[in-house]
Amino acid sequence: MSTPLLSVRDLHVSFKTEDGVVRAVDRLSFDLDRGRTLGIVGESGSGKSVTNLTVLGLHNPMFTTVEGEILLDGQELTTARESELEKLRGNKVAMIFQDPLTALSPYYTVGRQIAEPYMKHNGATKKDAWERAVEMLGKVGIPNPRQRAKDYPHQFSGGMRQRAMIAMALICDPDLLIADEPTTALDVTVQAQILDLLKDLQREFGSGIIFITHDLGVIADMADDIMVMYAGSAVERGTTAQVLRSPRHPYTWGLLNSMPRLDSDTGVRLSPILGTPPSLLTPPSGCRFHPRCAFADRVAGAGRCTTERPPPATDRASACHLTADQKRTIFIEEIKPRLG
Amino acid sequence: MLTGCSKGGSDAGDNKKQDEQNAQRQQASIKFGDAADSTGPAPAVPGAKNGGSMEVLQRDSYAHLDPAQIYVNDEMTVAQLIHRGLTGYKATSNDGKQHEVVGDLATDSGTTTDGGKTWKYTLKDGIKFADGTPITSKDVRQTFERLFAPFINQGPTYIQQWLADTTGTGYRKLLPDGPYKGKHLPDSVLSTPDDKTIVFHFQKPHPDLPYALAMAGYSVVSAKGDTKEKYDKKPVTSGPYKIQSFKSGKSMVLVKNPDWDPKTDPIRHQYVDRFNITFNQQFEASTKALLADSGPDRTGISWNNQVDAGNLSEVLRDPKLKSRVVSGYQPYVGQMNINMSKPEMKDIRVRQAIAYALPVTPFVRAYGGTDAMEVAGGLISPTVSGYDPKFDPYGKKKKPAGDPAKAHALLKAAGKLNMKLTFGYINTPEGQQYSTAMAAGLKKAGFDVQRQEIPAETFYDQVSKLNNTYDIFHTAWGADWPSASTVLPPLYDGRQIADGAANYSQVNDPHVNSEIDRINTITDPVKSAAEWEKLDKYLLTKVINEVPTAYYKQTQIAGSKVGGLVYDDVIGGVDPRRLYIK
Amino acid sequence: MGGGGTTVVSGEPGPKATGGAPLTGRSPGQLMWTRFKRDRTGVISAYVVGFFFLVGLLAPLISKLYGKNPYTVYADERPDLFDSAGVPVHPNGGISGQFWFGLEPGNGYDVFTKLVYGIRTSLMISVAVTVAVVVTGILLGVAAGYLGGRTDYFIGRVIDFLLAFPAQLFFIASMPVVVSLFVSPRDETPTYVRVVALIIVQWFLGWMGLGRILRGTALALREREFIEAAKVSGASPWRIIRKEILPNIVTPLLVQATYLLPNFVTAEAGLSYLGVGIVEPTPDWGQMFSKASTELVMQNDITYMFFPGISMIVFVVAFNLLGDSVRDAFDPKTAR
Amino acid sequence: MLRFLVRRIIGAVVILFLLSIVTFVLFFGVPRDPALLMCGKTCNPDSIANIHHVLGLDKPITEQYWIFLHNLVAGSDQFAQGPCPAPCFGYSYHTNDLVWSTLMDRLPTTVSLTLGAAVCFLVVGLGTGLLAAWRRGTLVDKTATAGAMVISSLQIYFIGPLALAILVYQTHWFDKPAYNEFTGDPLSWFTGLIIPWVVLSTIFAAQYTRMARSAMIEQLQEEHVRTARAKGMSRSYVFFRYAWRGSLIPIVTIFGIDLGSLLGGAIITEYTFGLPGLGQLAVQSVFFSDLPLLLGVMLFAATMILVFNIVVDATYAFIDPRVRLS
Repeated sequence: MSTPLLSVRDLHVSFKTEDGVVRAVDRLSFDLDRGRTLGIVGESGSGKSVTNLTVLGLHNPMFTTVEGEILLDGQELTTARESELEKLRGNKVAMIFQDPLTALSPYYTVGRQIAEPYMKHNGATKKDAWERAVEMLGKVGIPNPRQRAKDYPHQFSGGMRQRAMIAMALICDPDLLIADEPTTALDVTVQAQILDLLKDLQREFGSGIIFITHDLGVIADMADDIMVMYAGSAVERGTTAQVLRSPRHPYTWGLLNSMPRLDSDTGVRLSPILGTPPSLLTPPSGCRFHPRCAFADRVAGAGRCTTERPPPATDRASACHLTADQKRTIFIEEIKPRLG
Repeated sequence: MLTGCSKGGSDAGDNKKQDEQNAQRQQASIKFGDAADSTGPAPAVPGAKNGGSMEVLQRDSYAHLDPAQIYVNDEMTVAQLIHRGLTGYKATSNDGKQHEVVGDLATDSGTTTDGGKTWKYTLKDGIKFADGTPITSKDVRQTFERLFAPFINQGPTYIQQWLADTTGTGYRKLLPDGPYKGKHLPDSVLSTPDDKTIVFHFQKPHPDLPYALAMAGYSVVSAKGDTKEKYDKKPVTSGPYKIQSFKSGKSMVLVKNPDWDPKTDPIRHQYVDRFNITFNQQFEASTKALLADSGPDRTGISWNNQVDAGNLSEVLRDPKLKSRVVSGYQPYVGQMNINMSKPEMKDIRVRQAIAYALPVTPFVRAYGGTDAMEVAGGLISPTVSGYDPKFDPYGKKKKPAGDPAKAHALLKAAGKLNMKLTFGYINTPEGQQYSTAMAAGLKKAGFDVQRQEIPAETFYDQVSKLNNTYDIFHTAWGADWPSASTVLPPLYDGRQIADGAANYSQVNDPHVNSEIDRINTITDPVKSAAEWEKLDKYLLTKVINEVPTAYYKQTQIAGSKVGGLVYDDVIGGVDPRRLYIK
Repeated sequence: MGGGGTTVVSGEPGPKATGGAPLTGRSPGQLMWTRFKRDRTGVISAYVVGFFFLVGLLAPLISKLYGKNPYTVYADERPDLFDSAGVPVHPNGGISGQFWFGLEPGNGYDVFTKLVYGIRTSLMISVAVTVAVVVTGILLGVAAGYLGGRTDYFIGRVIDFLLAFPAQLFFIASMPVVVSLFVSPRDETPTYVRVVALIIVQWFLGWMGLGRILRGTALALREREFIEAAKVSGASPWRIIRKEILPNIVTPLLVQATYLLPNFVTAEAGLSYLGVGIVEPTPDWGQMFSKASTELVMQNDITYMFFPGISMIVFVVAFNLLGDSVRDAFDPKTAR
Repeated sequence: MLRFLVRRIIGAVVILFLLSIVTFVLFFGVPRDPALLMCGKTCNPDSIANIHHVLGLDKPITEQYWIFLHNLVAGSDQFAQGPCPAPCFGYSYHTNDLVWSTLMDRLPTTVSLTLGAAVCFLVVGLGTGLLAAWRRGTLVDKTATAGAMVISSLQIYFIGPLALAILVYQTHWFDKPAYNEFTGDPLSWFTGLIIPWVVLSTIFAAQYTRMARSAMIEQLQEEHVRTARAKGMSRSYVFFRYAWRGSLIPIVTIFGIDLGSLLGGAIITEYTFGLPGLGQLAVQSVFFSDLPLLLGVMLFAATMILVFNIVVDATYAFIDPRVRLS
């Protein structure tokens, strides 16, 4: 077995703010192999986006502290110099953002914005880069790409903009593609098209994909593996089938429980569990999830959840004090029936 | 650290010696010259040389060049070089203090046989306008007739009033359209029997006509070249210099007028080839440039700019500058008018109280201290015949800040303590400053002072309205010629009281009126000066309708290569006619 | 039983300031207050600003304790302290134990009391203008935004028109006119006339910015559910404006007002500086600047300039910092 | 574009028309009679009535206004002082000069003052603002931000006289500011205006520093800027291309407003330094109740404001492709 494409080990990310230190990512580890897709699921503020910005080195070094390892193809990124990171970004690692309207600059043509990284990383001339951009636009399914490349983002529809974003991300044939909720802002039919496009392109380019979403429906369609994040940490990891069929963390159960029965209203963001996400400034003691957890009282040893932090999730071992048996029984007896 | 500390005091000295100097200054009375005095050329200025061009730094551009519209100092100064009148002042000493009135275009200062009712003037030979045409009695007739036209509204009105025998602007009825619609003044008023002779016929004696004719406002206008309103920007000149170019607000160039014949002119010289006048030079700028004395500024001068208040004390006290600096009095006297038409002011004790209470220091202070203003005693300025330096009726020279105790007692005796006193003040920074301090002084004496601002540019029109609401207000009056006949009669003749007239205090005292009539008929200017001085004292001790505040002074500076620098008392500034380049 | 609960629409954090309907038990006002109290710069600024207002308010008391008033002409009372042009003869503008801030060149007023009273005059005028502008801004802005249609169009055009005015020039041109509307013939033009004129003139061209902002706010609020609900339930427009709209514009209003007030202070001082505002002997900040710009002062007594100058800088800086803090307290997302 | 311009110009003309009416009416509220001004030393009711007639002030106000409008558009030969070609504001009551040529005379002073200062404050202000944004959070940023905060709270009527007092009156290092024509003597043009430029641009520079910094910081938080970084563009490239481009809109807007109102007369600056520009002319025209001049200056100043409004809006189209002018 070769080294994984991306390997994150014991990552801690914290921000200094006026109100104190925010622990945005805590004890996070995961791997991603080439050609595979890792889905990261979690609520807003669970640290999924921060993790990926850190991979790209796009955090603000003035206010952010990063500890741990991020290895891309064996290269350590947390300590890499800015110039080295610049060479990687858009080249080896590319990113697709959630809202294609705000993620594209309104002041430059779509073609130019797509061509820029190609010029930068491949030293191509303006003309060559433009040709390549047009080609990429065609590849992501924009009709009449030579004409449309000259358009500005506001002249594109939402789906076309996301296609353009994808074209921009893939123009340098990246090894790793990070897609941060790429379909959330789109309507359902367009969403399906974009997902198909991503899958096709992954097949063609062979990239590893990190797919961030809070939509379990989407992730079921896209991901090979799933990591569920809560309050900056991974609470459960496994293959897509494992996590969706036999989830082992109360939080995952909550997520599944709140999924719409019919694949209709997937565009709506769901906050599946009672209560509000915890403040990362002053996180709850013990298990971060315990204030919202309906099963904390079943854990052996009274109040363990409020005092002791469960170990981070490893392969199929979720970050919960419930025993493996309890997890299985509760899921089968209490959760599954309600999923229908 | 230079910002935090200021040294204190403005270096303005207090000239205690002033009175002594003034005592020595026996204002020689002016005589009317005969044909011999009036014959050109003018006596040469010692050491004068021909040639060169002089830089003249002026603050205000000339708004008027038409003689009939000229009544302000700057324009009157330049008029000395470009315009000529029937008479003019000839300096009989080289210090600018002694003068006589002589014939300029006329052969003498005028002859009268009936005590000043009829005056006859004869034009010299060889006098020409700058366009080469000879000056005839026709031009003189045009000069006076056009004064009656409606568009002439800025200049002096003495002679018009004398001719029409009216006061105010009633004179316009004599010839409503001027000479422009074919009508002329009848021979009974102004006759020009031949090309050389002009005769003025007045109803009443006007022994001052030679003085009046010397005013720039009565300089000759070309009949042929009279372009009415447009004459104001492009006049036909007659003096030793003509206008080569004039850019309003920017610059003016004067060059020699070849048609001017020195033999016809007993007053003027033509030493300098060219005057380059630049406008918009503020006092500080011109002073600084002339002090620096480098480049073209070495031949630089300003005819009308004073040394600015900031540099004044330094300039006056630097012995090295002595030869480049001249100082003198302007013809103005500041005075606080007491509005005699107000019932509250009828009580002489109230007026006395005002006179004693009024601090004059605020006025002196506001205009730059004792270098620029001198506490006044009487109403007659040091430049006018009849000035008495010892006269000080209210003790202002000893107690310039007023005598509130004495005033308070007077007011109490009159039973008018806390009476309302409306003080109309001119709305300038200086006016605001001195009026507030004056009001504070008057308040101490027991007056309830109400200050009322009056916009600066209409100040005189407001206070000269008969039904104005002000009890007191400060004005300044300058003699039009160096005789108190242009001070006391216009200001204090009770029969002159009218809207817009200069009898601001609306004083109507029978004795004053009859004395004015009497002195006005005295044809000997020396004798009349003494009589005017007596009337001045009567007004200030018996009538008390005015409180004199200050005599205006000024100091001027020139570059080191400017010769013939003299402060002329009649012009009230540097005499431009005597200048030359060293 | 299970961990599932009802789904709550998250994302946009709900109506931001829904009047007195707090979600967490603390009203937006209280939240703002807590945030503000934590902001040290803001608190210090507030104290400084408060100090100025206190000085203005207590000016008569202060000068009574100090034993002088700003109207005494010391140049005539104490001629030994001045030369004939009215410049204090002692260095540093005549500062002494008796005259803490020295004496004013010219008539020799006491600078300390003059400054204290000057602050009083300037602040009084500016507060009045601010109040007038706020009231006008509310009336016209909310009317335009809420009523829409023709009213909105008309008010919008009026705002456009007034914004094209060369404001300062207009102030100068109209001050004498407005003053003349009040003048009584026999008495001194009372200070209040000039004060009122300054207020009117500045108000006339001062309300448009605020009006526009409030129009925008009202326009946005009009489309919101709770207003719709109020409309459906048959509330009168006046009631809706009073009960629903007004409480919701307090935030932009307070923020804008803190920015406006120092602007009015400096604008008023500018007019007095140009000689069309408050004139001698009424003490006024701007009038002191006008005095400070005379040649007499620039040449001889530079010390004098610093008293109005420094005090105004401190005031304006403090007020602007306060404005920033107020804004941040209401809207913590904005970048500093 | 053309339609946009035409529409905006028509709008501007309407506003100017209304403004001229307001000024006209305002002037007739002035408690001063321009005739008194022209009347000279020997004034009385007759001569005042006469001047009223000559100036046409005895006609009803509506007729006077109509004459004013007519002259403005078509010019007039009716003036005693001489012909008055369009745009004819008549002749000044005070100086008897043609108002239009007086305006054009004074314009170079104001333009020199404004443009010189604008160059200074744009370079210094934007430079400092960009630097502060680039080094956000550092000591440089904090110093620049605090300094700009204090300096932007300064007033010309304080630092102007202060600069004069120190540089001119106390140390005599500089001459009193004055306007000299550039074509006549470029050096004295420069030295004469240096103090006003510095004083005027100091305050503006501080304001532009604040503005540029906050605009840049706002832009740098935009998602498209993050996208650009994510595709490997360098920090400086993103800063100067992406963020700067977005910051231009607020900067251009404020700059247009500032330039327009300054070109109509930098009143306090010109007054403080005694520069004979439009601002000083405006003050004079008010103090002398010089209606033709006042109207001229007022309309000129308003025109400047309106023209720069249009220019700013037109500039948006170049900066931001989303804006279409119609």
